[in-house]
Amino acid sequence: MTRYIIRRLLLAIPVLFMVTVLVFALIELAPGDVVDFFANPEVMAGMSEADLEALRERLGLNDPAPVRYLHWLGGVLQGDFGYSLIRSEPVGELLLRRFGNSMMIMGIGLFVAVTFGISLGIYTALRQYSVADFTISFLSFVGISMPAFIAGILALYIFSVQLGWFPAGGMRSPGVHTLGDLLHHLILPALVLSIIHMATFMRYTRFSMLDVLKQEYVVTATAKGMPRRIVVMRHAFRNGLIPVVTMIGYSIPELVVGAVFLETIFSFPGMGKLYFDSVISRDFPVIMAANLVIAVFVLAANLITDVAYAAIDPRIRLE
Amino acid sequence: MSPLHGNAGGTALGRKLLATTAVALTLGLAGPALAGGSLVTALDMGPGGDEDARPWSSGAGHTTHVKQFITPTIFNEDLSEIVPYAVESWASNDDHTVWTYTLRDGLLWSDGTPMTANDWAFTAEFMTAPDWGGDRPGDRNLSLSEVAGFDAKTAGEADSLDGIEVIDDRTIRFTLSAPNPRHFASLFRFYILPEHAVDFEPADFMTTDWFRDPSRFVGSGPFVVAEYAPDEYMTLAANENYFQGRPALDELVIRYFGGDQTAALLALEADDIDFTYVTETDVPSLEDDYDIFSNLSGVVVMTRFNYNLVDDAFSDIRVRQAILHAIDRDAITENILGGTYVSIPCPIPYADLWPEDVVTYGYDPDRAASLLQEAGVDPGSISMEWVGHAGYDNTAHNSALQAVQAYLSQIGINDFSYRFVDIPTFRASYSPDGDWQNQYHGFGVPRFGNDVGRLWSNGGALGTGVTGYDYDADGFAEAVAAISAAPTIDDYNAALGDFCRLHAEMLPDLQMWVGNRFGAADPSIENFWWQPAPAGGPYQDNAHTWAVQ
Amino acid sequence: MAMTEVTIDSPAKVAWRRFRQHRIAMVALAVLGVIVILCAFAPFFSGYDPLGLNMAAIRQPPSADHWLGTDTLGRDIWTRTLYGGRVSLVIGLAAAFLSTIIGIVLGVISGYFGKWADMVVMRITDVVMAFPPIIIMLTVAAFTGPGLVNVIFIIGGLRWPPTARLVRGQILQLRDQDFVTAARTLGLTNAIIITRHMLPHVVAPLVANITFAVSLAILTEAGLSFLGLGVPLPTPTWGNMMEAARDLRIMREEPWMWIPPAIFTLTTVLCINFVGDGLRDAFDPQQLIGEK
Amino acid sequence: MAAQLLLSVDGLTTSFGRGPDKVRAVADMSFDLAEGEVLAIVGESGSGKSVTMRSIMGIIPMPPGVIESGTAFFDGADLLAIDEENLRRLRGKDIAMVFQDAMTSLNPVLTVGRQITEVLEEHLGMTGKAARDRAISLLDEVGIPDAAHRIDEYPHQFSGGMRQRAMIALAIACGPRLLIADEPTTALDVTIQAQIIDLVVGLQTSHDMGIVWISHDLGVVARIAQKVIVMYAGRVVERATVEDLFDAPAHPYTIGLLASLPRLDQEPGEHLDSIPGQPPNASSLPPGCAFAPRCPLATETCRVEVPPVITVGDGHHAACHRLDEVRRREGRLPWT
Repeated sequence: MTRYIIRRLLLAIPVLFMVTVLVFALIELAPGDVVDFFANPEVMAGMSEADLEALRERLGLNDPAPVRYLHWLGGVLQGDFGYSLIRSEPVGELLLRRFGNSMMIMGIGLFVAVTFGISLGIYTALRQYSVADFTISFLSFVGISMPAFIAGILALYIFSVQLGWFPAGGMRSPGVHTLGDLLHHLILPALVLSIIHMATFMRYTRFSMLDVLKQEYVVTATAKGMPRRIVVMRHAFRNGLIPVVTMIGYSIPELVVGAVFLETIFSFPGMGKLYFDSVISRDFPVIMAANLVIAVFVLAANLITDVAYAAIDPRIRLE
Repeated sequence: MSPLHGNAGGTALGRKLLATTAVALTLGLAGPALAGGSLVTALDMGPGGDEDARPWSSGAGHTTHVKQFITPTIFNEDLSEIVPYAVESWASNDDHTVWTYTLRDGLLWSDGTPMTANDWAFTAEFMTAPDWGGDRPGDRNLSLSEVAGFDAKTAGEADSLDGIEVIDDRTIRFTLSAPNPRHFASLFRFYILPEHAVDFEPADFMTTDWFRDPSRFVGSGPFVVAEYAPDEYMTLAANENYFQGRPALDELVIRYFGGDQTAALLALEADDIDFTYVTETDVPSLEDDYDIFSNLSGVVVMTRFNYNLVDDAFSDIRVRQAILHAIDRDAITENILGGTYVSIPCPIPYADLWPEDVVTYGYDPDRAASLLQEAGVDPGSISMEWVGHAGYDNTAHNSALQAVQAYLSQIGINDFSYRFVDIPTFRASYSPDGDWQNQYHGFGVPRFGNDVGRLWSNGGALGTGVTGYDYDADGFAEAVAAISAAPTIDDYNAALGDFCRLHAEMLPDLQMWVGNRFGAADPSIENFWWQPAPAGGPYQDNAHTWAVQ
Repeated sequence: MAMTEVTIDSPAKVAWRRFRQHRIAMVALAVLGVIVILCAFAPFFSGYDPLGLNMAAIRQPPSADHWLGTDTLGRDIWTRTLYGGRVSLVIGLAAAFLSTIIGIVLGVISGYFGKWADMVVMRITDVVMAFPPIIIMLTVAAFTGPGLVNVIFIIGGLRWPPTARLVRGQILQLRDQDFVTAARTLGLTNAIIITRHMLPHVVAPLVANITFAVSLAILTEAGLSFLGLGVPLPTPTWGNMMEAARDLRIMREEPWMWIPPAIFTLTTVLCINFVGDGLRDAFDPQQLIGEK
Repeated sequence: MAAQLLLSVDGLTTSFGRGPDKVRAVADMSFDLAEGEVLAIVGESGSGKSVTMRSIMGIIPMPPGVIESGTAFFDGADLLAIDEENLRRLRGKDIAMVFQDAMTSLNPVLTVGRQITEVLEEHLGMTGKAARDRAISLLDEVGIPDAAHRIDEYPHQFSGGMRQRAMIALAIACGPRLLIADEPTTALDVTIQAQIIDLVVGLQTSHDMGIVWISHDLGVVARIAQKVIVMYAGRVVERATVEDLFDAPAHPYTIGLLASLPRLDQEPGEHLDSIPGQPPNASSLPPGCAFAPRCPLATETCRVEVPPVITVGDGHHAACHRLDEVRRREGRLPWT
């Protein structure tokens, strides 16, 4: 097992390297560069092509691509991620803050989605084709049938504007630094987020539970006189974990990828919005660094999932 | 303040709407202005805003900058003229090449230090340092490029600006490299920085956090930075030493919404904030609960299709005239753009400047068809592919474009597609070698200011110097030159009129409509004032008089 | 002493017979059929032109001549929802199908063959997963431009990692079980072992996956228009019609513009899910053996 | 010397599904089992033998399964009537079950030890080390070598025989008074089969358990059971002591089963009779005697009337209209 993990960690290095090369290539291929972003027609007053060229020169954008990449890589290896060209802020600090925010909201959202999703999945599996099964499936699907942006607007309109239960977006009330205020801001977006993700976990759990509940060893567990809860959880659910674990593993990177549409409508400064803004402004230091962190999370999540497979099912061997 | 002077003409509804806002304002609730309290706003929301900016760099966000720093001159309340602000008076020699400015008496920085002409000179030298780190030199060029020695200083050949000379604590003299009858009109974005408090180098201009760190920040505007939460909000505290008196508010909070207007509007309706920029389609449903602000004089957003004239399909003027005749612009502005837009005959968005005899192209599909026949062009062969940037990807503009599409297909032009893309892609869609697509975009043109040249340049609005026009008709360059050299305001307006007439005849690009931009404020705020100034102003909004009940 | 005549039904026949007993799945199939017919033969169900401008009927609520009202250009919402369905269903099903096929193939390769194959395929999956879709879509959009086929390939080409990992997880679990070893001892080729013996076990999570892939594809298409990649207007799709709700005025005062496409999307996804439920039960290998 | 009655089942009827596709798996099944006695239930697959005992244990999936009628008294309580919680407390403690294929009946993701200790914890309240030691001794008792290590291994690491032994250890963990063995040796080869049978017989005497042994292998039944019940299409066709059944089978179906058994005292290549036709499809049972279509002596009454249970001797009953004819032919029937 540990030999396998070490090999996977060693393999991660070339993969991360390749990710950074690919991201750099993608940014290069995308039309226009960060200086073009500055030349936004709205605020063009007083800038000439010569100014733009001077800026391009100063940012080193005229150097050939490999040189720029190696320059960036050199910096990263010494822990210097450089400055965001748009937000005039060190990339390290910027990412730390935005990742933190995303982890908070996505963490709560996904946690609620996983716990409710799985328990509802089991509940509906035990009552297949009952009225409860139908209604819960119907409600869970409402979540994934609407663009996240619209779901966000509706939630804000109903719960903030009409009912006034929650603040309308943002992360904190200006000047207030209490946990209570922060949570008060987090509840609504995290809830919308969890509703959107809950359907996923619910369906996968339900499907795999339906599969497992038919197995002989579940009958044996009942024949052994074990309480229903243990029969369902220890015997049935544990055997149905593989697809569920796969989906949880797949959603771990979302902790850092964030949810751009939700963050936009809830004006929540998370990673999704930052990544989106950086891509459309070609702010390559931020894009490169963000992608590196996302890649690390993806590799970690996939490794955890694979190890979890072996832990869950002894028959799976990690070679 | 003459409410309707110089306002865009056009449809009755457009005029009616603008009139009502004026009336709502003059009434102004009479209640006593209570001192203290906090006002939470989304001041820098909307196309003119920039939520993360610092003065002298982003070319936008001036509504916030002017809260922190004062400028020598500034737009008046309805942006119809540029008036003195930090300066008391100015004088120029007869050929307008030497200008002498006198600061008001008793100006103080927020830390009590007196503001002198030395601060002004220091700022000029600081901003023209060869290694100045600012990312967008727009404001700097606007404020200083006319000063003698600017090119030498910025190129590093000289270590100081020849054209700047401090006479005494309150007087400074500018020597220009070329005559400018309205040099004072180039200083409305010259944010003077405190020489004694600026502890960072010009090269670190973009990376310093001086502008956001309450312990190091020293300003001269009505407010000073009290707290900055990146991506969330900036809290400004009252500046005791503001020369127009301590503001009524204790605190002015500017909340950031990542540029999303819907998020800001929801916050307004949930009473979390008291003011925000709103899109034109939302105005009708907000009118009765909120005070609606919109531009009274220099109307703001002019939208147009830029032709790629290199593409010979459009080189024949009759084709361009046919296209304009084919589109019922009044019906679109009246019904689809919600009546807050008016169609325009030329790129001058001020109706009072349109000459009586300007050529206009009313909706006349038959005329359009016959023009195409005359030009021997088969409408089916015309391919129009428009690119716009995401700033215009909203219901109003999307609907308007689809309406244009429908009208054009009625005269046989079916190959019409458009898409909104991000700004770098939008800019990259224009390439000097001429194979660029046509562009649909709008931009604000201040009534005054030296970049009038932008009025007729296109090519992705690259500003002066680069024009997409390979249009060799004479008369354009002279018309623009006449505008910038016009000594008096009447000559200035007349020159604009001539340009408008010439443009309407030549039709180098397709002028569509001009609309207003709107802000909605909670009625409980007193003396509040906001204008969708072109590219954010700055203008006199008397923030020190704002008060909450 | 008559011999009772016993015929052995083919699995498909048995499956269809058992599927028919599945009331919810049959209803779902019927509703799905109705939606597909309505959209495919839209011209029969509505006389209006989905793209035509009608200045006289702008922003009208549902009325006798416009059952679901009109949009900001006076176009009939009922008509646009049907025509929009054509595009959205094609994108949804095609993209889902594409991503599922890629996912199954790669999942099987890495799960069944293991060792090097697994390592290579999984690292490719890692790399693809490490890219938020936006950066890939943006660059591809610049080269390919908008259009239905590009959208399908982009959405389909980016959504296969979850399927691949899911299939791999299941295959890993089945690979060492006795019935697979037994099949190998019978000299069956890998292809047969995989398709006939292992894949039926994967049907259950796959069906769930397809359901999501379809709804995700329909909704992602809308998001793409923000990048200038989605199906260009004025062609309606459920996605871009729902996006109209970004405008607060439409969202709260003119809901008839965005609710119909939302209901159609929801119904379609629900039906696909319940048909999937029915299919899963009908083809469930356990069920067949269980009939002692 | 009537031994204490352990289990008494009367008129048990279990069916699956509803309406047109309703399947009656067990019809009017009655039998008794005394303490320390081994009763075998024999029949082809689909005859309802397994459903009978699973109905009594209450582990058939309901729906679609339905226990239409009948009683099953154990220790004075009717297992079919008491509420689920009380029945659950009996399961695994007083009544235990061993299944046919331990590979699918043991939980693949739990160690064998855990699957035993959980029963001890649930029913006997044993915890930690005590439960573990008890589990190790159980594994020893059923003949699994090196039990101390094997306890932490998983079912797929056990051989077929070992898994079956683990299953049995699991069943006897709480010292049940009734053991239901549902074809425990069918999946094993003959040599292992014999070891398992000896093991069960040994445990039965040492733990004084009553055993219901379900099988379709008459050879096994002969070795282990005192009383036998033959089932066909959900009904009891013959009930007798093992001696009477082998010496004087009364029902044509029993005779047919015995006739198809290879015997040591036969010449190689000698023709074996076999029962023609297929077991009936439970969803479309013919009226009258279900065996009629395959019975060489079937008459019109057999095809119309359900045969009553007739007493043939002491504790020997059979449900057939043609018992006299069978006796007249001294058990030799024209099978071809």
